Amino acid sequence: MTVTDRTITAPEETLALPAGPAVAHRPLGVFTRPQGSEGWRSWLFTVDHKRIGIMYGAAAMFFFLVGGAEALFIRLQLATPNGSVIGAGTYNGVFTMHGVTMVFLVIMPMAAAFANYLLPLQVGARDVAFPRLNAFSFWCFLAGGLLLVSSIFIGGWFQNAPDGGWFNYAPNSGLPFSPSKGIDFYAVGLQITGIASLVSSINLIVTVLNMRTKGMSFFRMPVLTWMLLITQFLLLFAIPVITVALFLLMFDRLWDANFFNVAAGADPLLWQHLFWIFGHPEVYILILPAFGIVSEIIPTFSRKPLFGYHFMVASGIAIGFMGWGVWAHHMFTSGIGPLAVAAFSVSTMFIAVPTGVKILNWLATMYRGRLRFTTPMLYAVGVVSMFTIGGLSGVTHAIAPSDTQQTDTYYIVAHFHYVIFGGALLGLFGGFYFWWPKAFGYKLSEAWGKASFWVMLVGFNFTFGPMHILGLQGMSRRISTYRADEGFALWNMVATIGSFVIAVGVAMFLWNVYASTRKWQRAGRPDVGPDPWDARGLEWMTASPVPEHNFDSEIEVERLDEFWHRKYGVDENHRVVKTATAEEVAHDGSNTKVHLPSPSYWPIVLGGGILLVGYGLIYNLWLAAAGLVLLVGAIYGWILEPADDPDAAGHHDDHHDDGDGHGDPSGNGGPDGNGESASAAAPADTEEAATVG
Amino acid sequence: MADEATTHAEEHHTSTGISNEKLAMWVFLGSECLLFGGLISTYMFNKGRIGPNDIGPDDVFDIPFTSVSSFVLLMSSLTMVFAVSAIARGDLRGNRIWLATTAALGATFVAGQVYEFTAFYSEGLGFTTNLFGSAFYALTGFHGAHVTIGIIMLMSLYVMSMRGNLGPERAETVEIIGLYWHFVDIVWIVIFTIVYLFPQ
Amino acid sequence: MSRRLKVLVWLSSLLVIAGTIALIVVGIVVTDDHPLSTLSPVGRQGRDIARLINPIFIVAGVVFFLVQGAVLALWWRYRVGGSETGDGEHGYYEDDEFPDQTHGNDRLEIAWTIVPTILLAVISVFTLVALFALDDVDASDEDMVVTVIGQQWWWEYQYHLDGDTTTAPDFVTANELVIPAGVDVALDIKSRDVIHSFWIPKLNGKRDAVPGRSHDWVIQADNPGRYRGQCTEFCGLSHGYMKMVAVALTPSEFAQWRDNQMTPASAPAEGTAAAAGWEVFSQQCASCHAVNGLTSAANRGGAAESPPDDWDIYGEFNGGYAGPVITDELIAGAAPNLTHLMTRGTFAGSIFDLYLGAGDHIPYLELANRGTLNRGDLEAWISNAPERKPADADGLRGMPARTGLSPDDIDNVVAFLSTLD
Amino acid sequence: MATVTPESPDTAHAPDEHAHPSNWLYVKVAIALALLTAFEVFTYFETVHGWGDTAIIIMLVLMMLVKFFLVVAFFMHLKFDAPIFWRLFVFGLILAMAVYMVMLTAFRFW
Ligand code: HEA
Ligand code: HEA
Ligand code: HEC
Ligand code: CUA
Ligand SMILES: [Cu+2]
Repeated sequence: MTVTDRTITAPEETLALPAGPAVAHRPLGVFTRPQGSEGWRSWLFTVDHKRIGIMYGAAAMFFFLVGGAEALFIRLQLATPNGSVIGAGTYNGVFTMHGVTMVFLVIMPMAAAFANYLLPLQVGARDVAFPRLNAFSFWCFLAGGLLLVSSIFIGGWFQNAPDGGWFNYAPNSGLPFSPSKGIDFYAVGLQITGIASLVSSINLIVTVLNMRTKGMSFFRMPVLTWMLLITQFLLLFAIPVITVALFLLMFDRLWDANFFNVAAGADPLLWQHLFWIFGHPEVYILILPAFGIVSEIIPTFSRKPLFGYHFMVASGIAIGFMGWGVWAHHMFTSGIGPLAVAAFSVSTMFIAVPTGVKILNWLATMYRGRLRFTTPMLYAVGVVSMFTIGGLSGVTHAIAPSDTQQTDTYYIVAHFHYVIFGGALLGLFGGFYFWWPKAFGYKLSEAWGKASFWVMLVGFNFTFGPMHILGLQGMSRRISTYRADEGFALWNMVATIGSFVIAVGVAMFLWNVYASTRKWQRAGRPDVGPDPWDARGLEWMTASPVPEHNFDSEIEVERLDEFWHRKYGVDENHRVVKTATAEEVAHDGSNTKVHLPSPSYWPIVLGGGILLVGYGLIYNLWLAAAGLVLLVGAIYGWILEPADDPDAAGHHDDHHDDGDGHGDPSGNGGPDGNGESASAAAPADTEEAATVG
Repeated sequence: MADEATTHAEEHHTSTGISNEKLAMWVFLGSECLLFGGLISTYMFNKGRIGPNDIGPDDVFDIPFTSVSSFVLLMSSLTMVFAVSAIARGDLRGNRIWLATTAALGATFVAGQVYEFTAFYSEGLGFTTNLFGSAFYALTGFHGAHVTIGIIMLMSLYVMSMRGNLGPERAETVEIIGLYWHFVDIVWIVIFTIVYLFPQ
Repeated sequence: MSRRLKVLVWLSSLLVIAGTIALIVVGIVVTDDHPLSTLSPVGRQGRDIARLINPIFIVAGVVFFLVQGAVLALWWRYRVGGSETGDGEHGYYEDDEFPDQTHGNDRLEIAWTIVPTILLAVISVFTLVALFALDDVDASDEDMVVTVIGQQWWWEYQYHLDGDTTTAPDFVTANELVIPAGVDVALDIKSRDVIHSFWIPKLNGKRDAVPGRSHDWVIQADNPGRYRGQCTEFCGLSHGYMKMVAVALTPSEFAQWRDNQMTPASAPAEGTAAAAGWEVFSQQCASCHAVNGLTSAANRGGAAESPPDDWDIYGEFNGGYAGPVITDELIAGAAPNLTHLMTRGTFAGSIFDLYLGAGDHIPYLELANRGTLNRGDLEAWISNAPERKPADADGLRGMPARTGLSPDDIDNVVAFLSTLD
Repeated sequence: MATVTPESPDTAHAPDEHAHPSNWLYVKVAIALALLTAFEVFTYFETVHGWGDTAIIIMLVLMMLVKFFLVVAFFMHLKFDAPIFWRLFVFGLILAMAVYMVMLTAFRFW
């Protein structure tokens, strides 16, 4: 990552080859681009980063209910000793799907929702670097998610669901030990969501590096942008590692390879290493976006700038780096040898340092602030408080000798729910409340919001707090039941009740969405204005909901928190005074002449092709072949589709920004660079576009 | 980008002055390092985990043959840069010739690999035979798939050029595909050394 | 909100927080004598671990209270009351009151980077010391080594009294690991199929049983007693039902137990129910279960006299891979050696008690004589094991159902099993 | 914001020798690559086996790295191109090497 406080300027000797105007292809029948921005079709074919962001959010919410329902089944089964709500077989499927769903289909896409929606806005861009690829990322993610979740139903209730746990250790994941299709769904489904994450990370990295508005140097970017950027780098480098692992697993299961076949001499620890080399950066992929969100919310509601901006950025980068050197702390008891254990134990501990810097800087931001405990602020402060608990238990795991007692007990389960639920999820929920008015033009009800926060928080602590005790009392993870005389009954019952309290809290959130929307509609859709919270980032400098073209004109940034500084100045006594209202500063979205990328049929078709290939790999290679045909067809459609559709309303063109296809059926190869690849310099304008077709 | 509607005719620029596509390709190649790194380490880790009487690297490798096909792939990188510099000079015909040559060299390499695979198979080394077999075919096959995709992309460029859609203004497209091609080549440099030449 | 309501909300949330903390503390204190508790170690290794972690819990507790205290204090001190400014449409702060716009303080930043670093550096020194100390095994080559083999979903113990794990063991038992109290016992942990983890929380932390590898581990119990354990690595369907027990005996009792284990079983007297049971057993059960002296040695995982070809399931793996693995199948086909079934207190992955209400009341060596057999569970197990403990339908793992046996057959088999003491 | 915009199409037609290494340079690089490969293959045959495996491996790795960086620097233009590419790519490369070497070390592979 490049960290310089200046805009990178290409050196004089740069070899930038000319990237001239794209040749406007003549539309060939189906190859015209879809039109219109109304109705459900416009969502299917949209390439607008904001709509894609919203769809990511909605999909993640849906999967959250699925994963949450699974969690409730776990808790019901464990509520009492010798539980028999669901049997051992179903239980294994349920907790595996719970983990997989929550990690890959809830937290990651929810973070992607914010990344998609906010990154371009925060750097003042019109859209992401490759809008069509962005749409493809979403559909590809959805394909992988639906494939995974469908395993619950196919061939009977949880008969073919993955049942090896989310980290799916070999050789238990091998065909002899797990003969159902479950692990195939796991291997294929996660490869598909992996492609989605990888493509999207490339897209967003390029967006941040390349699409920043005038004056938006790296150290003028909001901390959320930074954290999302670091997250994308982590994804960029971590996804390939799990892809390798999944590949090997898939080869073993589908084509009889020997990678995890112990009888042939394989060492099953290979899987563990590969999984956790991915897996540990992954947990920071889960948390860093929430850290970014918290870093936006707390200053806003403290009425102060973020304390120690540079240190916040640096600590995020440090976490990103250090996250690569600690993976074997998940393997302290695997038998990797005392030296390796010692090294990883020590490296793990020191991750507490940059994380602590973050916690303390948030507290320092609040110090002497004027704290308004709005719903987003409640969530943000909830993160500070709850994440710390999970972080501290994390440090106790890092003490390797002690971890031999803790590992694979509920003490670990407590740890990671505190960091994931108490950190990532609370942060993301706070983000929902905070940016809801930006995305939809009205606020969610504060009363319901606060109530549901407290219900969730209390339920959360009652669910996961007791798990610390259970773990230290010796309750193992992933057991479908326990004996009555082991003494785990009390706290399990408390945890189960707590989980239902969380469910009530979640239901209150959903109700809030429904009720607030209704109320707003009934009231004749009043305008919240661009800046309902008196906030700081560029995203507030345009109308709410954000118009399709984001900003009416290019913003020139001169400092950190540009928008805030345009609203406030300092008088001779160094007191802050309001110099302008948000409405005066912000764009009103009236410029309808901004060129926008045209919608496209192909991203969703490509996603469908991948879905078919996925099912085909699991069930029938002919189906996979059909999927491949569809996939290749979609790629050619993508390449050949006209850059612009002159008939489309709103003078869409895509500025040839997203030409870069990815002619790679395996999903791992390189972009084919065909299509309207030559882009950035395309002097496309209406006149020229009008001559096309 | 948030250009004034009235000024959209001005040139589009990026913060770094680099085109999005080229940046994206380099970012992507950075990520590919971890992909191939994983496969190569898997190979290194597993190649020796076979029985004393099992078929192993020494039993199948035909170094002279593989050296030749490696050389072919290496030289395809040279022809690729020729293609790029031809189009940069505006020499469309030269560009086409070099693109075709590169694709042909690549295809020769892939053909060599197919031959090698069949030869190994007939000597008794299958994908499922032992860990060496699985790891070897997975790694080299994966690389071969990358080369194949590269060939398809080169041929697509060729067709585009024939149809007049690949003028000098799109030299960067050729360059970007060239980057991919060279990357696949350097991966083979590593594979050739580690897989074939390292003393077993 | 009115002022009183606000106070009420504050009070009740404080109450919730205080209540939770109190509950947790009480919970830990009240429930400390859990059979699997990690907080009340009774062995050297377990104690060393506890000695290391307890101060760290305290450090973590201090950080916890500092951070939570800071959050609450900042909240209380700097919040802007809801009544001062409304839920306004535009902008929350109607007032012009701005706090100082501090942007940061480098000294502070450095301080809170360095202080935790130092703290952690100290902790890591203690960690490393403890880590390498725990790795020291105080058992010489001459001493007994127990090869612990995990498989779906029970544990086998092969006793090598001379400490040489490359030769056939002196005797084999299952699920209950019997050790002499007061001395370090060296374990050599392996697996026949997938990864398991061996864990007797009161004695030591856990160590994974990884197929293809052999892991050294040591346990030690200060006093005689029965200590429960649980397989802690997810190992498929019945992972939750894969438990074990470590039984520590006084050295003399241990010698007695050991000598008994080494005596083969003798055929039951003609004409008794046990003899009829042996008939059934030899047809229905002996294909898997070995009873030394009675069944042939061909049983997998079975007899002591002459080990089957694949005895050493993965060759010798000390310190890494050393050559190919020759085994016909990795799926656990092995079954517990039943030669001295009646000397165990539990069976089937230690999920059932073999004797009713035996608890600790009956000395371990007296179980077979004085205990009341838990017929209900045993008979149910014999006639339909998968119903009592989930196993794979394919019958490759776990004990298959023997629903064809008549009640009489079962009575007889139990009578036969009762002779195995 | 952007200070450099890509050249416009008209300048693209002008041969920009100043930025492009000449084809002759490429040929020289290719010759170097070919020679290195030849020498690599040479080590495989008996003649140098007397040197011992470690020495051969070290030599091979060195030659491999030289080849690798020749291609990257010249054919992929990294030597002449914007430094950001260099950083992005090398970051991935080094990360990959570090992570997988640590993994193999943990396996006591070496
Ligand atoms: C959001 C995800 C997330 C995050 C952020 C973390 C953060 C951390 N995790 Fe956690 N972890 C998981 C998700 C996460 N983890 C998951 C999902 C698992 C289980 C996987 C599975 O097995 O299924 C796991 C498991 C796990 C293990 C393996 C346990 C085992 O299975 O045996 C370990 C061991 O070291 C560990 C350690 C840590 C540490 C040290 C941190 C640190 O980053 C925490 C740092 C934060 C703080 C310490 C608090 C704030 C700091 C201060 C206030 C400063 C002062 C503090 C000190 C001086 C101590 N985690
Ligand atoms: C990533 C985020 C994440 C989140 C948010 C959660 C949320 C929850 N998790 Fe966790 N969990 C994991 C990640 C997560 N989990 C992982 C990675 C594992 C390890 C898996 C493994 O071992 O392989 C795990 C494992 C795990 C276990 C251990 C299982 C075992 O080891 O045997 C338990 C046990 O209680 C549990 C409980 C819960 C509960 C009660 C919630 C609650 O917070 C959930 C709250 C949400 C709801 C209650 C949803 C609301 C639902 C409704 C309102 C009804 C909706 C109904 C429909 C419309 C369908 N989880
Ligand atoms: C196909 C193999 C097989 C057959 C046949 C078989 N068993 Fe088993 N038996 C097992 C396995 C495997 C276990 C361990 C199961 C577990 O604990 O999950 C077991 C466990 C037991 C146990 C508990 C042992 C202990 O120490 O925990 C008893 C008792 C037992 N079997 C008796 C019998 C009897 C009696 C028969 C015949 C009627 C029989 N078995 C037939 C495989 C078999
Ligand atoms: Cu064996 Cu879990
Ligand atoms: Cu981790």
